[in-house]
Amino acid sequence: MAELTYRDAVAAGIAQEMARDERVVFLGEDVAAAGGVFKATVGLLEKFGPRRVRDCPISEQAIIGAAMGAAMTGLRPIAEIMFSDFLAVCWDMVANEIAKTRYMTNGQIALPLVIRTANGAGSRFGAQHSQAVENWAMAVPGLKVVAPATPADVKGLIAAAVRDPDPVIVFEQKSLYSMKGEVPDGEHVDQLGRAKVRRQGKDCTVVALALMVHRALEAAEVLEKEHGISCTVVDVRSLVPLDTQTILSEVSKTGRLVTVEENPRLCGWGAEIASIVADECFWDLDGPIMRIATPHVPLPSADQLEDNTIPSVERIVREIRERID
Amino acid sequence: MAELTYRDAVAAGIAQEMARDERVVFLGEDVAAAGGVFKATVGLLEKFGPRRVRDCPISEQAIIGAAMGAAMTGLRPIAEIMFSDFLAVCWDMVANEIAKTRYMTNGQIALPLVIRTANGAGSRFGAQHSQAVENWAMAVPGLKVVAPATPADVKGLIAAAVRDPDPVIVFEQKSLYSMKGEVPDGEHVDQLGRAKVRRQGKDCTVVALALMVHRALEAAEVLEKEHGISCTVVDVRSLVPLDTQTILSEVSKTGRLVTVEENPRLCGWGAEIASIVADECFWDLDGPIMRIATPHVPLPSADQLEDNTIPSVERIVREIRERID
Amino acid sequence: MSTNSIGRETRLELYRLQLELRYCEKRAYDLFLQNLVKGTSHLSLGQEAIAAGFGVAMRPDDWTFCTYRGHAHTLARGASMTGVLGELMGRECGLLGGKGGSMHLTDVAKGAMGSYAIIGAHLPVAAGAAWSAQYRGTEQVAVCFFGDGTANIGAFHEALNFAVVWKLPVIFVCENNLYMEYTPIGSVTAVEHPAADRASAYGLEKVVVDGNDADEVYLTAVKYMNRARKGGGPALIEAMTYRHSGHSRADPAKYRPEGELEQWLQRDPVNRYRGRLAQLGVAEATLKDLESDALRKVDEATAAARASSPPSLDGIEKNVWADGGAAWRN
Amino acid sequence: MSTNSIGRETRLELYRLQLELRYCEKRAYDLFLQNLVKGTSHLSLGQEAIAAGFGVAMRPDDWTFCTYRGHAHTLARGASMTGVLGELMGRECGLLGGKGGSMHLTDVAKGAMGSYAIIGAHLPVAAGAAWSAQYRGTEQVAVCFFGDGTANIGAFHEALNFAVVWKLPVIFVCENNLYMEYTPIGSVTAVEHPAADRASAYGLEKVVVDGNDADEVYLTAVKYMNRARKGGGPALIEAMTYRHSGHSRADPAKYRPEGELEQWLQRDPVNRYRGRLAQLGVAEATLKDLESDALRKVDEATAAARASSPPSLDGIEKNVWADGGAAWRN
Ligand SMILES: Cc1ncc(C[n+]2csc(CCOP(=O)(O)OP(=O)(O)O)c2C)c(N)n1
Ligand SMILES: Cc1ncc(C[n+]2csc(CCOP(=O)(O)OP(=O)(O)O)c2C)c(N)n1
Ligand SMILES: [Mg+2]
Ligand SMILES: [Mg+2]
Repeated sequence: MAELTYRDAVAAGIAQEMARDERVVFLGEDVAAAGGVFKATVGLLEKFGPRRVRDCPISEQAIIGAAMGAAMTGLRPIAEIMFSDFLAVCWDMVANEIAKTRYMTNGQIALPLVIRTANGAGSRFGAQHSQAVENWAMAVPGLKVVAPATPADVKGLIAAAVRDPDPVIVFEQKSLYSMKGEVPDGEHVDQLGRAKVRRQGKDCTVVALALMVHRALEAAEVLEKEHGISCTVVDVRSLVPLDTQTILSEVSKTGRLVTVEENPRLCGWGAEIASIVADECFWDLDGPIMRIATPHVPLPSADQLEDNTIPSVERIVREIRERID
Repeated sequence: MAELTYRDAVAAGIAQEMARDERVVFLGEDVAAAGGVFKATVGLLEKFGPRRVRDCPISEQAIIGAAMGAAMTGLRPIAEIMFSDFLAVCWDMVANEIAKTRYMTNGQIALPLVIRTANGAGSRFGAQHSQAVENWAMAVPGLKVVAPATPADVKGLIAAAVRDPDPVIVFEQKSLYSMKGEVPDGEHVDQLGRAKVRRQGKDCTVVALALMVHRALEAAEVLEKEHGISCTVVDVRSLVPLDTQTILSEVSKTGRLVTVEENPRLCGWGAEIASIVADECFWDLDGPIMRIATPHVPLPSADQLEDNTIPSVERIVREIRERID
Repeated sequence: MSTNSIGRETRLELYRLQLELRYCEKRAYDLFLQNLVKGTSHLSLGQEAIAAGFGVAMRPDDWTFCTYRGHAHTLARGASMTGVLGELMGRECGLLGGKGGSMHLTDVAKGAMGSYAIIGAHLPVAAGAAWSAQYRGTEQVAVCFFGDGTANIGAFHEALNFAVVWKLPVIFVCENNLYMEYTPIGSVTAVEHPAADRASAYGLEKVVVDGNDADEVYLTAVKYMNRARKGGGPALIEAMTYRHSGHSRADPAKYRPEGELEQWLQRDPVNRYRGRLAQLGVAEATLKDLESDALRKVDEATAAARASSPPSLDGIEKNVWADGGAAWRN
Repeated sequence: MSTNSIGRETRLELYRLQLELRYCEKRAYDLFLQNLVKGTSHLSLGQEAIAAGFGVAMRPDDWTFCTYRGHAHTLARGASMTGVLGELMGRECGLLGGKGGSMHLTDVAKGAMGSYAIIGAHLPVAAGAAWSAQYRGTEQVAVCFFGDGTANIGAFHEALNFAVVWKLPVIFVCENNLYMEYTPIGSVTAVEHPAADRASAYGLEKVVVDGNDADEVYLTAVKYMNRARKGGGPALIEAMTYRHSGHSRADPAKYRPEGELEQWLQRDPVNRYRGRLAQLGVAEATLKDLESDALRKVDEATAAARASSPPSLDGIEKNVWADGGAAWRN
């Protein structure tokens, strides 16, 4: 096992797949010569050359459209959207074209492509560069959606996404790029649609994603040590397909569900999971379902404001302590 | 009270506000000379002239951007996006600019504008012209969102939206345009953020929106007559602000919640309401929360396929009968 | 443009194809009047010369990308007419099994890579297909058809710039029929030719052709497709034409100035082409045969499509994913 | 362009403004090095002549729309420097109370109608403001600044066409600094001048100016703004310039060819302008005074901003709505 940063694990995942399969190509803005604004694709141009690793104009619709056209004619493109907020400028391509084309053509057109994008807050970039929008993608039938929380996961899930025959959006967490972690040596390919139980507890099941997994784990330590509350922490990892089996079985064991979401409250992924649990696990629940999410506001930019807007370890501890016995 | 179609009520609502306030202007594609592809804006050009009622190029970003720029400098524009699916081509303008600007500027910029759009299925138009995307808008902090189910409501809520100092998206239901209903004479202005209890029952609270309100009401009749199940039907009307008081109090009375949603399942507005009820009303619930939604697929176009994809009266009856005792 | 260089066989093929497109579109309209076409539909009546000119010029492995006004373009690539009419009627035999409808006709096996119903989206997609051809060195060309109104949307601009910078083998073809839906294009566009007057903004040549002349379209197609195949990059062609019917089935097209339709009917591409063939010495009997063959083909397709059953409801939860299903959970 | 027509007062004002912008941007960079500016920031060092030229030419009730690279444009309209630096530092005194940060500077009272951080969006918004001026007959003009890279995004195209068709009083100003983020603009653009070479696609005149010459910018601004005020419609101006530092605070700008920066430093707008004033007979003492005044202003603003406290946490749930709050439910 080697220790890699999350950003290097991104590049490693892409490189692994490009080396394996000549059909894999990579395009985006400032991704080739400059290695990306988050430096997550450094070295790819050098390794694979300008035919396969391509810098684009500021034309997100063209970038995603080109990926779509290439995918339906035999390539396996990986397209970068620099900040996930910018998915909005090409949302028609993503939500109306890519997501629906296989279905509308009754399976004639296959779209094996990956969209990678930097998601989430923590950089004091303000409301237009800090959103967690994984729920936007989850809401659209025809898209697979993952949001890895660790270097190993980001490498393995990017690889799985590239090999998947359907369009997959990989939400990379901006504030995790510098995080270090063990990544398996050699070829590493993960699986879409699998949650991971990161911690086992008795009193409450906390379901989290990406950055919030780390906060939930920290909070669980505090809750255990300081308040005697023992939490299971499930890292959802994959929103579509969703590993409801793991989630339902973990909630059944503890009788309580808490979601920890970075997205603003309304229609977050936690709402969907809450509604599934409130239906299928209802008789196992010992108390209300709680959602801890960013309040339904655009994100402020100043450091103290931003830190107090997305769920913090302290807030998770406080809310669980106040409401779980 | 006069009987109007839903489409005429739209025009009446816009006309009422344009007559009242010179700052109200209206723009969109094929909306002026042609009166709109759904004929919902017939007569406005004749009444208010080409200075206030304007045809636009196929440039949704320009249309919504122009509405935004006009709103921040003193006008009160109403912009039409022909089909709600096309919100995706201007989603950046809607979700990143309009929704966030007041907040980011700490209140310096006000955006009193309305976006009207034809939403939903039933016309056999296929997956790119039939979506119910009210949940896309609900998920974005800074947007108010309504979806009227009747001619009276569409007139009154458009008027309320125009008078509101914040951006409001009005989701008009395509398949209701030809529906007739009583509309109050004279000036009619409704209120955002108020749900309506359309029917009172004892066994179960059905929460629905737009077209689904009518299906839920029909289903409730069948359930009562044929199966002895008595349902409350709440018409949500306004997703943001959300009238949680009415919803929570109605659910408390019956002990059961069923949502009926036209949007595809994942992250629909029903998920949000389910999560609120599963938290705040948990101890009043007598059984699982059920969501009846469009399966998580793009919409097929053939009539039989489309009819069997969005929730039908029969499906609502069947699912409630099978699960509510 | 001298059209002398076109051989007799090609000319007959251009006529045959225009006839099929014409008759099939008329049939689609009849079926709508009989309430057998349930959704919307957008006919290419009057615009057939463009689809035919390109259809004949393209290599079988070239790719067509078109819009909701895509019946003609899809047929021009050799898609099954039964499949097209069946799709319009929402039948099992439809090209898409009833899941796409009139606005989304696709026949990948024939190079008809989809009909796109949201304005502008398919221009970048066509560029992407061209990229893939370039990447693999196949000398395939992507041809992308769109309307005058489409030249005002952002995706047009992005696709054109992108295609030129990457020197992609893609031909963008604007069918300028003078109207967006019901609005005259001149009233919403800053220049006279919404596409051609913008070619220079991408370093491209200005090309305007008579879209009601299949020969002119054909020769233009051959010229720019050959160039693209050889690595010469994209082209933007504006073909002037007119739709004889309304924008979509629901539109009586009352917004047209009096006499405009009549004027254009005199330049009807099918009639004109018949006249030209006659002038060039093609026997009346040959023309009649082509006409009755085309009609028979449409009749047979209609009968087959009508005989097809409605699609099975199982289809609703099929083909969201490559595994054939629609599961979003385990 | 003959710049003789500019009077002495205006010239001194142009110099004063360029100095303030220069010193304030340098200070912003120093504060970043001291870790007092927490978020990102994009400096206009080297591009001051454009903001100053327009700033001086604009009427107080005209509107500026700019980008994340918007410090200079916001200051040029007279926004409080303390408010700007305070916002960069995330302080209570910031123009936006710390909620927007460097990329969203706005001062509506001064006509600075916002800094937009997603490429292209503000072009249509500026057109909309111009529409409102036209509608109300106020003769206000909207000026919209953006970069070379922005000319390749769809919204650029839509806004230009829209503004011309509606003949709106809006001036689109492309600050061509040769790079998008780290990528040379020429490598991703089909034409040499990303904006000006596209003017004809909207029926507009091609206008390229020396963006490092405040006089030339000023005269161009006056000319096209006057025309727009009188109902003559929009203009598209491409101002050639260069940013002295990296794209954003994190960027060492290593992608630049050797010698390029040095070459442009010789055309530094502030130095050049000083030279011109000296040549025109402005006394050295006058220039020195202007310089020390500007520096003092920056020092005072820095001190005031540093003294300001962090914003109150209450602000998080304020000003989503016009009622001051953030409630999405009752
Ligand atoms: C983004 C978007 N906006 C609006 C529409 C509605 N619409 C469908 S066809 C059409 C007119 C298109 O005009 P043109 O490009 O000239 O093509 P034509 O129909 O004349 O072939 C419009 C506005 C759409 N489908 N997509
Ligand atoms: C839609 C969108 N895509 C990408 C970005 C990221 N981005 C920020 S600045 C920039 C370069 C802009 O270049 P240019 O327009 O030349 O302006 P400059 O920064 O040189 O002033 C990019 C790509 C963005 N903010 N928005
Ligand atoms: Mg047209
Ligand atoms: Mg630049």
